[in-house]
Amino acid sequence: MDIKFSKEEQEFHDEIDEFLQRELPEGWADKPVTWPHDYASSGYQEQGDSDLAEAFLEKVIEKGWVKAFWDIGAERQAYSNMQQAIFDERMSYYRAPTMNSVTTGIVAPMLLRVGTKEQKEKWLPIIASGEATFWLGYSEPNAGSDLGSVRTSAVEDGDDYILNGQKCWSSGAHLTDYSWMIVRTDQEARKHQGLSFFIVDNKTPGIKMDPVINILGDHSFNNVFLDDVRISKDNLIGGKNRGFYNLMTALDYERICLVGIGGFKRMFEEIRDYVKATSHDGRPLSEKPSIRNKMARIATRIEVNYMLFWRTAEMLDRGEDPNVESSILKLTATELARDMAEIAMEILGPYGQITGNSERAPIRGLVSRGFLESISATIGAGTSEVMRNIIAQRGLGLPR
Amino acid sequence: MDIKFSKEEQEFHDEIDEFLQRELPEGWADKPVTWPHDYASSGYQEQGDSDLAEAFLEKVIEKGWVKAFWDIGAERQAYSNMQQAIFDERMSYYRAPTMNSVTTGIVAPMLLRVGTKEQKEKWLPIIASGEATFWLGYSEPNAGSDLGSVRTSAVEDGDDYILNGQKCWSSGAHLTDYSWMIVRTDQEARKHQGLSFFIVDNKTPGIKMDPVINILGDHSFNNVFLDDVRISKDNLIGGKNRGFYNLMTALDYERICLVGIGGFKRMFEEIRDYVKATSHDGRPLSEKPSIRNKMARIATRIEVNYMLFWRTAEMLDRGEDPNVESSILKLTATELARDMAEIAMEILGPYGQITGNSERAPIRGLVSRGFLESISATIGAGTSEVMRNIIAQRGLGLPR
Amino acid sequence: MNLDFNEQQKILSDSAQEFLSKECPKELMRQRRDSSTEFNRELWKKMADLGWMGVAIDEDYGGSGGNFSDLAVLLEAMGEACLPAPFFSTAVIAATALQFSNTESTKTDLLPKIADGSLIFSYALIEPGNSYSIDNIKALAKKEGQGFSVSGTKLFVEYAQAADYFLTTAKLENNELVVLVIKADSAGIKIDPFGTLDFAGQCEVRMQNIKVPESSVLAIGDEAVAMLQQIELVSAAGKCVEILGCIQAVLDMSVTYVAGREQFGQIIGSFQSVQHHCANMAVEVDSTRYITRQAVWRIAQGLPANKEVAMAKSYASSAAVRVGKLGHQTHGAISFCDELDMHLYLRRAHAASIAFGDTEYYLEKVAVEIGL
Amino acid sequence: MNLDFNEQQKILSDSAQEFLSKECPKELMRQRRDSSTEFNRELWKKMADLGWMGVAIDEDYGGSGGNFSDLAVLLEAMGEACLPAPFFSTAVIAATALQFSNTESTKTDLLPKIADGSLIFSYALIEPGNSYSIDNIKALAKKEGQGFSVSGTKLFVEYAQAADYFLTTAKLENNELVVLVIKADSAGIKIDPFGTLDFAGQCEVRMQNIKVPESSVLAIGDEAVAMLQQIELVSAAGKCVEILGCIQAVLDMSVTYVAGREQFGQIIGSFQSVQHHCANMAVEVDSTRYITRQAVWRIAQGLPANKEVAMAKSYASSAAVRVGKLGHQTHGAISFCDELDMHLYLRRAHAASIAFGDTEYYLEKVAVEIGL
Repeated sequence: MDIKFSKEEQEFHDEIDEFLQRELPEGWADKPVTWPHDYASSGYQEQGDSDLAEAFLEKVIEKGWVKAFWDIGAERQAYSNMQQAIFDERMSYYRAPTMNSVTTGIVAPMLLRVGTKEQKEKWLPIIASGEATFWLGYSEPNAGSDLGSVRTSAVEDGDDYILNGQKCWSSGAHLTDYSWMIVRTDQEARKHQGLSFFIVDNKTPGIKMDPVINILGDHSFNNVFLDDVRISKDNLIGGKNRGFYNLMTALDYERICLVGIGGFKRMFEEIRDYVKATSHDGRPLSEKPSIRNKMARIATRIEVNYMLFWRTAEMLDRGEDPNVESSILKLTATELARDMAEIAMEILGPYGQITGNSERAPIRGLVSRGFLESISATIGAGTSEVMRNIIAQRGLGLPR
Repeated sequence: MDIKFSKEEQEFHDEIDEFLQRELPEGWADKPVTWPHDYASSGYQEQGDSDLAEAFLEKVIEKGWVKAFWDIGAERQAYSNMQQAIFDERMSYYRAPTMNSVTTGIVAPMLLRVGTKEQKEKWLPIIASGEATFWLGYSEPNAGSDLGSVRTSAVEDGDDYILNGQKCWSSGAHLTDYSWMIVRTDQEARKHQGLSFFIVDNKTPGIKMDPVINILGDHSFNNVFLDDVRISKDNLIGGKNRGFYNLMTALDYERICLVGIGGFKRMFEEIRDYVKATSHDGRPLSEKPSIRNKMARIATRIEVNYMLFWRTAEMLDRGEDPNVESSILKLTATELARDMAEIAMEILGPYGQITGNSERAPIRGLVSRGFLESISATIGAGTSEVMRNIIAQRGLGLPR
Repeated sequence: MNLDFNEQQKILSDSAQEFLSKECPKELMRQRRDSSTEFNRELWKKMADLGWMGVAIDEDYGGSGGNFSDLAVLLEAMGEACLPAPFFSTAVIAATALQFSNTESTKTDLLPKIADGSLIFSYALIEPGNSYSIDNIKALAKKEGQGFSVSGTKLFVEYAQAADYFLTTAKLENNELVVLVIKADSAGIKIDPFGTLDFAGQCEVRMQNIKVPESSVLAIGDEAVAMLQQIELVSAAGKCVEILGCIQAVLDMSVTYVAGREQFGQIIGSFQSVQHHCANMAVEVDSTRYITRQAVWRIAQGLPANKEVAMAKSYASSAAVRVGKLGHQTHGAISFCDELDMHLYLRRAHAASIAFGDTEYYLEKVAVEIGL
Repeated sequence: MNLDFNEQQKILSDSAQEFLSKECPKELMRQRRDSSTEFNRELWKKMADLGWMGVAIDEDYGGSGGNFSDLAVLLEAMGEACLPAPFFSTAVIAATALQFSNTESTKTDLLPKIADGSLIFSYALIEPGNSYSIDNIKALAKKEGQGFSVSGTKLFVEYAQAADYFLTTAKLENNELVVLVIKADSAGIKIDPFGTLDFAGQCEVRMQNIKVPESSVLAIGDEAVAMLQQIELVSAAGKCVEILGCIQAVLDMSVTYVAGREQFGQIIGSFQSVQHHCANMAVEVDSTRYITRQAVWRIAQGLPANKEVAMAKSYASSAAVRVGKLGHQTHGAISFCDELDMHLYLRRAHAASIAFGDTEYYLEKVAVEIGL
């Protein structure tokens, strides 16, 4: 037992921290951002921000951090999962612009794990350079929680596959370059056994994207229609009809990489500073016992989630499969995201309802935004109910 | 809409109230009692109490209140369900000794509803006089939540039935005279279709009762074994193989008659008086914001349960079937019983753990007792999970 | 005892639901989001023609002389329909204040115009840094000639940009509280809308030396305090009813959805976790319904209702968010899309849950009422 | 970073679990219920032979010089086994106090006897009307000759009737706090047992003019305060570990039961509501495990641990009751019978949850630690 960073980990942590303090644009963390662990991100509000973010990311790429996470020659990770976790924690704490986390947190490690040598050599460098970003082509109108019911079909045609079907809830599809898509390659096989993964270029003829506006009024989702989309067999990743098996691993990665654990701490600190600085009815909010109690509960749950976060990294480094543990993390972190928003709303009283486009909005309207955004947390990437099923069935061995 | 007692109801209420204040033994409500809505009652602790209770009940019977609930000649209820509810509320508020509520609240109305004229004439008078008291012969080792799986068999033999099998969790069987028992009269029929109700005298040869000690150390449950128990066909109630159908109605009655709604108010008032009179660390408990908040939440939920309680009485008086509504009442009241105990324990801190056999025990140890007793509340007479199933399936029409 | 609507209320309820389901599509809420300055005046006119604004106004002042229970029937239907219109501020708050007042000339002037739908009222009661308490009011009403000069800043003023009048509070120079009505087009009024979750177009209203006649004052001193207490009582109960309408709609939508949607080869409404979510919603809705009806009925009967309202509002306010969120959870991803109406209910239910006092505010009132 | 037991701790954990599963049947708890004056001294002897009492005592004082992490391994196994013995008061609390003290003669005298199992300690820290705070202590230690005369009343004294010594607190006449050890057989001590949920034989201990030598004083003034803070820190973390053992056992029992029991023609463990209860228990157990390990590890390393312990104890204390109750609910009626062990765990977990500060007490400490 050694519940602190090793010397090497601490140095890595400090290096990132110093880099972020130095390189992030002035006041970056105070720009309106999204609530921790939401699935509602929709790019930057202002063009200027987007440019700043790109300039910053150039520096991250230059630093070699993105590329360094995998050692392409040796076909393995170059940094430990703990180091990646430390990187994610610091980046999310500073609300730094990140490489698309679907790309670096799911697609890259999946390629590393199940891609061919050629596929790794083709995709990993352009992922590392930021040239290739991805969206997840999982959900369909009749395949939400039940991804075994995916119907989008891929039919062999010479050296190609022809794809037809529809994907939905496609977060950020319009902001990225490629899809990491699961489709049905065997129509005859039993439901879970005929699926495969493809990398699909958004620009391929036959692809049409319709925006879907979320409850915040933002365009984050898309309906994506595939009409005779022709894809080279080289883009089939991880073996034909091995898709559902690979999906299980990809979902583990997803549950870990989307946590953004540092964001919880940052958001909490902002709320804490606000209740210290603000009085209602002539009394500092921070002196109200009910508020002290609520804040302490949230702080404690954040700490619990930190521990559960480090645990999954440790397991990965030991070569273990954190299937259940990542589900526990996903469940607790997303429930916390919701509860933190609700509790912050309770603390702010009538002021909580003011949205970010007003000067009167506490903490730049983040709390009212979070109240809505956090709804997506316990639904996206597997509902809390599905997480509990996994914990009970795979973790505790109860019958399906 | 008229959310107060009618003139007639108010007079009835006041008459009971005055009677109770006059006739109850001095300090009766301060004797150690059980937690609201528990299923752990195990008779009186001291013989003296038991005698006082019997003397008091004589007066209730003299008053005609028990008998008056049904008009045997007219084969109908003599008092409205609202009046019965008022009676129950006052009796439970004063923690008055009651006629066994299984007998007056379930068996009597069931006889009135599905008994023959002869059966009514035979049983109702001796129920009214207190000579016949009943226990519920429902659960079996493999039929708990799933009462359709009852296996105890009744086989015709001339004018009799021969019963064989086992009943369990038989609350108070050792304290009463008869069983209101559901058994299987058709071995061939589908699970729910071969059941029937019998009245079974505890003294019938072939009946053996083994005590089961509950977690409070009390003898409240029994295992009852039936070995070639011969029962007259006259004791079959409500039609052969109509048992499961009748059970549904009997369960509705049970959910309503076991609430003891007044007990919640009484218990709450005792806790309230205690927090007003007691200081910890030099400060009255009643001044602590967290305690004020918790007490207010409990008071509000008690009020909600009162409303839900009156509602079921109203529905019965309108001739409606409060199947879902009684399940809602049972669910909310028993969850409240648990939460009130847990919250009271939180309020009392280290003092909450002291049990009733010590002078240091707050409120005569009722809270620590309730902490354990209330465990039975959300399990007995249908678990909270079964209640939610009923509400969803029968109330909202969702598929089984 | 009778917990249910009487025949007349049933008819009113049915007709209100029918009218609003036809005349008040959810697009009206989305229009408010996109432009919060105006609301649908046509619908307002039709509601006025139905006599809704005057339901609880005395016949002497142009109303139909019903009581608060009747008004509550409408508010429940409006909650269920997510009506975006200044009905609450006009027909509940302003009507309550004016009927409570002794300033006869103003009553005779304004109440009939409320009843016939020709006047829109808003209310401006909360000041920056304050919440629900009426202590610490900083707005000042200085005696000036026959009238007053009023200055101050108020927040959370709904439909301010559409209102003809504001009902507001101020302190006199002798520190007595006053409640007054102020014309929205008075010189010196500045209105800044700020965005809120419920699209109600809430505004910050700054008043600088607004000249008002003496007749604008509806109540002074103890009477003003009593009036504000009555407004709070009635408004809190009214908001409970609105919440009830909202969460009933959320439950209905959810049950319909889960009974139709399939996943894993099964109707999702057959999954026990989904059923239990729905059952929990149903319990909350029923609980809110009856605890609210008791509060409403007591107000309508003129009986003391502080405890009952405090219990109702503390319960309903927390049920509002619990049910709203459960509605989203049972719907899954589709509930995160603007196209589904679910979020409109959550927005409305949340706004109602904090209006005129949130859960904690009323729990403390309950604590006092139960003798703590 | 490494969140798991090291090799040596794994071996200790396995052997402790094995030993206790054999030597500590639940009947010992039921014996305590029926007679709370004594406990199983044979088992105590065996534990002492295994060196358990001295695990965290310096080698100089007869222990094996391990740290608090090692001791915690044992406490977890004891929680899992519901061990009814004064191990916590002796090997955790008294050993901590003595090792913290500078009263060398008393250390040299008592620590080796704790380590070899020949002394039983209890602690007497709470006074009537007080809870966890060390303010308001009323017991008085008057200077008398070379020693002190101690009077006062203490509550919640576990295993008082079996103890050789009490660790207790008093005020000097100059109002300074002292921590002292008092022989249980001193003249003037009166012990009244009262029943508590956990069958720990907690007692009220009244001291009237107990004569104690100067060497009984382990700490005075600021040092006494510091010692009590250290005791609270260590004990709170230790109780978290005990809770962890308890709730792990509750989860294991529940999963085994629901995987075997049939109702409605199905294994009840296949019902989603039962599965979700179990999943929620598993989440609580894991959460408690890691937040607790962090606190324990920091204490073992001598690092500042106030925040980590406050977080762990506030979390574990509420998880204790939540998991305990879920264990009962998943078992149904059988869990309400004495014959099932479930209630023993609830009793133990609850006692641990309030010992040395309950959820609210530690949440306020967390609030201070996070800068509020």
